[in-house]
Amino acid sequence: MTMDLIASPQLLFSALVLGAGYALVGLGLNLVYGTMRLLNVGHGDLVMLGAYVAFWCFALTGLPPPLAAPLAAALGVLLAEALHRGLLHRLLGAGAERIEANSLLVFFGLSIIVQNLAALAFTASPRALRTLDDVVHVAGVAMTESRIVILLVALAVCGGVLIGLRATVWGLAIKAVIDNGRAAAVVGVDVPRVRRLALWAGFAIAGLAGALLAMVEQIGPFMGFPYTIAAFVVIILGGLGRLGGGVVAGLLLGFVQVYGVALTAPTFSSMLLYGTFVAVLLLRPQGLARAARIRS
Amino acid sequence: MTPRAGIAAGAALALAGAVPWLVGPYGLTIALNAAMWVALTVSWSILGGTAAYISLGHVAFYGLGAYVVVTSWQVLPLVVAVPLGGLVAGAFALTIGWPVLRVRGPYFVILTLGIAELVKYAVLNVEAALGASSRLLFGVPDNRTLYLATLGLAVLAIIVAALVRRSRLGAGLVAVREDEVTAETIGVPIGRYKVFAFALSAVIPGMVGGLMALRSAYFEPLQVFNPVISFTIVTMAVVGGAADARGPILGALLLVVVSELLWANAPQGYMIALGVLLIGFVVFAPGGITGALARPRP
Amino acid sequence: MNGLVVRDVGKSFGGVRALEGVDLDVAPGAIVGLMGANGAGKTTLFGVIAGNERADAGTITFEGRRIDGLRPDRVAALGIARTFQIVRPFRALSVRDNVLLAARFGRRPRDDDPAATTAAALADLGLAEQAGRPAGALTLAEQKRLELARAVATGARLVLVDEVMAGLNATEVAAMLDVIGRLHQDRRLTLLVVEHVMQALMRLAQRIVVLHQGRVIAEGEPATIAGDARVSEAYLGAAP
Amino acid sequence: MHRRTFLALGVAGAALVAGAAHAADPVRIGFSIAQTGLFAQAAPSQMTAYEMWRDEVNAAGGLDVGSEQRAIEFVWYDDESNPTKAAQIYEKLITDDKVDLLLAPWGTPTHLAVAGTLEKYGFPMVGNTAASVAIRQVAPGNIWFPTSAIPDKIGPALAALARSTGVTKAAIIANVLPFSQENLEYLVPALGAEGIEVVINESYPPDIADMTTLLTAIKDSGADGVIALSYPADSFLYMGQAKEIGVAAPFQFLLVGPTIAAFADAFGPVADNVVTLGHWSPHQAAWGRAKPFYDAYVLSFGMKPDYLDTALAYMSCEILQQAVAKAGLDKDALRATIASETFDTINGPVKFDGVENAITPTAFLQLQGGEMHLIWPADVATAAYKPR
Repeated sequence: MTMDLIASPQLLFSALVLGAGYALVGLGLNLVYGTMRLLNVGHGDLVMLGAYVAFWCFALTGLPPPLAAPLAAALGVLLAEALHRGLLHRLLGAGAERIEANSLLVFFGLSIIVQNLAALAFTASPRALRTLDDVVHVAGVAMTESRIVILLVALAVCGGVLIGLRATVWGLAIKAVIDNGRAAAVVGVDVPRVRRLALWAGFAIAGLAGALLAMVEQIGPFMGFPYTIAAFVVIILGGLGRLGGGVVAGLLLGFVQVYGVALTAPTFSSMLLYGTFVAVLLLRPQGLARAARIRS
Repeated sequence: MTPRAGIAAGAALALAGAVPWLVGPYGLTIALNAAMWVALTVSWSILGGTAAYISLGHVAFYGLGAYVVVTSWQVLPLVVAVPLGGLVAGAFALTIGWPVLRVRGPYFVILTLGIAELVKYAVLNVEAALGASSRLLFGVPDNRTLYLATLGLAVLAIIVAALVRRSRLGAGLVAVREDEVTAETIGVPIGRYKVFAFALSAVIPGMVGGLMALRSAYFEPLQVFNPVISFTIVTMAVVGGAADARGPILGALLLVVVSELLWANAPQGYMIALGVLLIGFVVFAPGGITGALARPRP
Repeated sequence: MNGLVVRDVGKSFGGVRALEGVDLDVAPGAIVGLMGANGAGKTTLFGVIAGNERADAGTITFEGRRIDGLRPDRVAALGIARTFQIVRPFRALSVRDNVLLAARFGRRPRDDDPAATTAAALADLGLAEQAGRPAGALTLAEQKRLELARAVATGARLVLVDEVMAGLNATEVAAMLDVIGRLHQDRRLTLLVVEHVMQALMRLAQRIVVLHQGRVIAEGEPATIAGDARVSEAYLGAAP
Repeated sequence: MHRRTFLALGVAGAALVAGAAHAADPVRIGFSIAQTGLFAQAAPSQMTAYEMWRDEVNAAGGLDVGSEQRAIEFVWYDDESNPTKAAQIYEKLITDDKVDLLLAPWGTPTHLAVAGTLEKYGFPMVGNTAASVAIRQVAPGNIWFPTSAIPDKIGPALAALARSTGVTKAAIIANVLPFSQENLEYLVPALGAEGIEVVINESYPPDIADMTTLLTAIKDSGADGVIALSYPADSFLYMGQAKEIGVAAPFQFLLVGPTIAAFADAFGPVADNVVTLGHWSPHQAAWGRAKPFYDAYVLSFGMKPDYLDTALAYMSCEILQQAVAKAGLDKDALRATIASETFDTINGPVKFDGVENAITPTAFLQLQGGEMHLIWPADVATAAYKPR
């Protein structure tokens, strides 16, 4: 492809939209992993549920997805609380060395349940909605309104969470728990409450992401799995529990896919994604953020 | 092995070998599934159970073995192609093993998942580049032959896994599971051991993949590189209790039987029931079947 | 010189110099003490000798062979074992299996009767009665002895002993001193001992090396070191 | 607790299967469905056709088996989108459940996997949602494919259509999955034969997340025809991003996707005049059964049928129904009847030559004002082609 194309702001816009989506989905998972060491392989299914919330709100009442997003986030909080009361205290109590394998199993089970319940309730037929699909031209860049909304909301939420972590007491507490739960407890952080808050936030962000992505994706009960994989790739790449690192990694993957395709060929799109991930991990076994941490 | 256990194992093996003459054609397909999952899960446990390196990418080995057999179909006889599939899988594991096994914990889990996806897309691209868009396989062996071959691999996997557990290699891998730094400080060559075990745990899945590709007359890369296969292997091992030699066998057999019963009796809800079952396991038997069996001991 | 020879070893972590120009000799059969305030670089030096860390500069030889840059298992195979200041037992395994693993691996050529070696090491460290218990269930004093038992069972000729007396009460310290003394005599082990408990080190070591901020600042017999002004300054200066 | 859950689910499942039966001695028809896995999103388009057909037949007094009318009862299992599992299921349906008749599973690999089982037991089955040149390699006699969407025919027909609409420069983008690649193989030479220059020919993986580069290149290439050999997910991506970037080629073809109801929901007028693969439309007045089927479907399910898959699935039911009415349930008689008779379907008459449908032509649909019209070939067309 030509150099004109590489320099095109159109590409930049697409890379940002894609990357912001990855960053947002990854951020939710990172909060849950960082504070609790839970491998939530059902994360993408929360995205799916959020997308259905947006779809039904739109189909039944005409409520546009950006306005349904808070509802999807609220559903995420409800599910987080239900999970917390029903299962997590048992899982977290079972000894640290088993948490990762066992949480993998629990969330794999939950994922299967949620997907199939959704299929029973909504059928597996793909759904889609049409909203905000006008194209706006700014400085030679064509942008679909829905994609602008996704970009802005995703960046705002990611930025808000990162700033909130630095600027608020709860944020500092979450950072402390991510860094070292035991030490945080010693200095008086209410670790169970902080974890619960992080779980709420993580699930809410996933639901919200789903509501936004419903504007541009087919919606179906089994749409979540690719988001789960993408979210894990993002947070591992950024360094587990490193929320800022994850956001950077998400954006990076958006750029790798868009610009990588422009520099090579579309057929390498997926290989670029996973290739970057694998290469970075082999060079830096703890993800991108590790090196930055040692320097600081 | 005690004499009693030896007799029991011999009887179980004789019974398993006689299955094609005892059950109908449909029963045979279930037995084939069981043999396949036992072979895969036990192989996985050679590294995953002893050293607790949870590979979520074993489908890469399965898929590579399948791809070798499919691409060499009617060029190489199966007695060559299937072991070759195993060798290719093992060689691949050996090649990526050194760098990959420096990565630990959840990073390793997701790294292996990523590698399997990378291999899947690489094979898809190769297939597209070759213009090999639809591969049909004619004259595949019947299920009886496939079953006996897969059963052989399952038994081989069990023997290899048992030998590994008894060997210095197995002891070293257990040390790795407990504390990698201490392990190498007392003299365990952890790098070599992990890579060797990783390769060993890849060979039989490669051969199993080669055999399973023959169950369907039509080859599609998305099917043999489906990440759900990796998830299922890990699920079976954890349900059985991966740290114990019997765990992966019990986990695989239990899930094959239970999911078959649920599937046949509740077509709408069996996946949901399976999900409930998995969660129930973690809640009520966090150490897997073997962990639960061992618990009464003080 | 046939024992351990460390020459001009340096090591940095992300800009922080943990070791700089360290020279150290440990003669065969000797007990050498290594002293220094927290952060002086003692544990880093152990890590560099045992292969857990890679030195940035300098050479290390043991019995005439270069060992710097070797992996820990290669170093162990040549006859060097270490204990960890913060104990690292294989918690889920029994005490016996902990030691047995060390006996099965450890030095080369391989031990042809690891079970006997294990039994002897457990007996020497007074852990025979605990052999069947999971290592995670031992008291701290017992876990410190397990560290030593494992090191001994590797068949090492040189054992790097890292603060096995820290956190123990007076009786336990006395017992540990006895144990180490006996190990040295009966097994003719060479020992390099890091210890915070000064009294203990003075009694045990024939020679003492003092590290301060990654450098060797003093070296000599215990009595000489005890009177060295730089040493007391380094210690007192470092005290809060 | 597990036991109780298991029993409860078992009872629920049994009740579900039994719910449809109201005759004392129903005809049991077996099939597998891709309820979970890769094909799960596509399978409902087939299942709904089966359900509708069963309900219609039962409401009319049952299936005519030659001598009497008997209610239809389905026996089905989830094949998890796994062809091997599907083959296993058909083995079970035939030997264990001893069903009277079979309907098809979803997808090409699944059909091909099941073909061996049918052959082994000499059990006839009318297929539907399989589309590959590979189906011709299947031994004829027990399986038939009513589809006319076979890549070696699609390629030349599509090239001819493109030529007829005035395309001179074509840009091709293709998914790397088999159906797309098979089409690519036959399309490129056919375009050459029609004198159409291929200015872009790129393949992409099934989970491609962004097409900006591809579509910008297409826009800049001056191609007046875009042929996207796409699957549903990438058809959605194409449509959304082509609008954003402003791909203005008058001829735009998407292989699989636009026939799905959700596609029109997602794009509305944006997708107008997009051309796609399909040989059925409710607007073809010559096919008397077409419009009533469409109306009944919309009434039952509240959405439009998939013009390709739902139509094919329903056709396979019609063929089976008519064959059974003539030959009864005897396998040999049924086999001979399916192989030789002409059947009246929602897609007009169907007659098999070997495993293939010898009558229905390879055809193309165009979305015009939200309606799917046949635009090619001329003898079945329901509307004239419109440029975008």
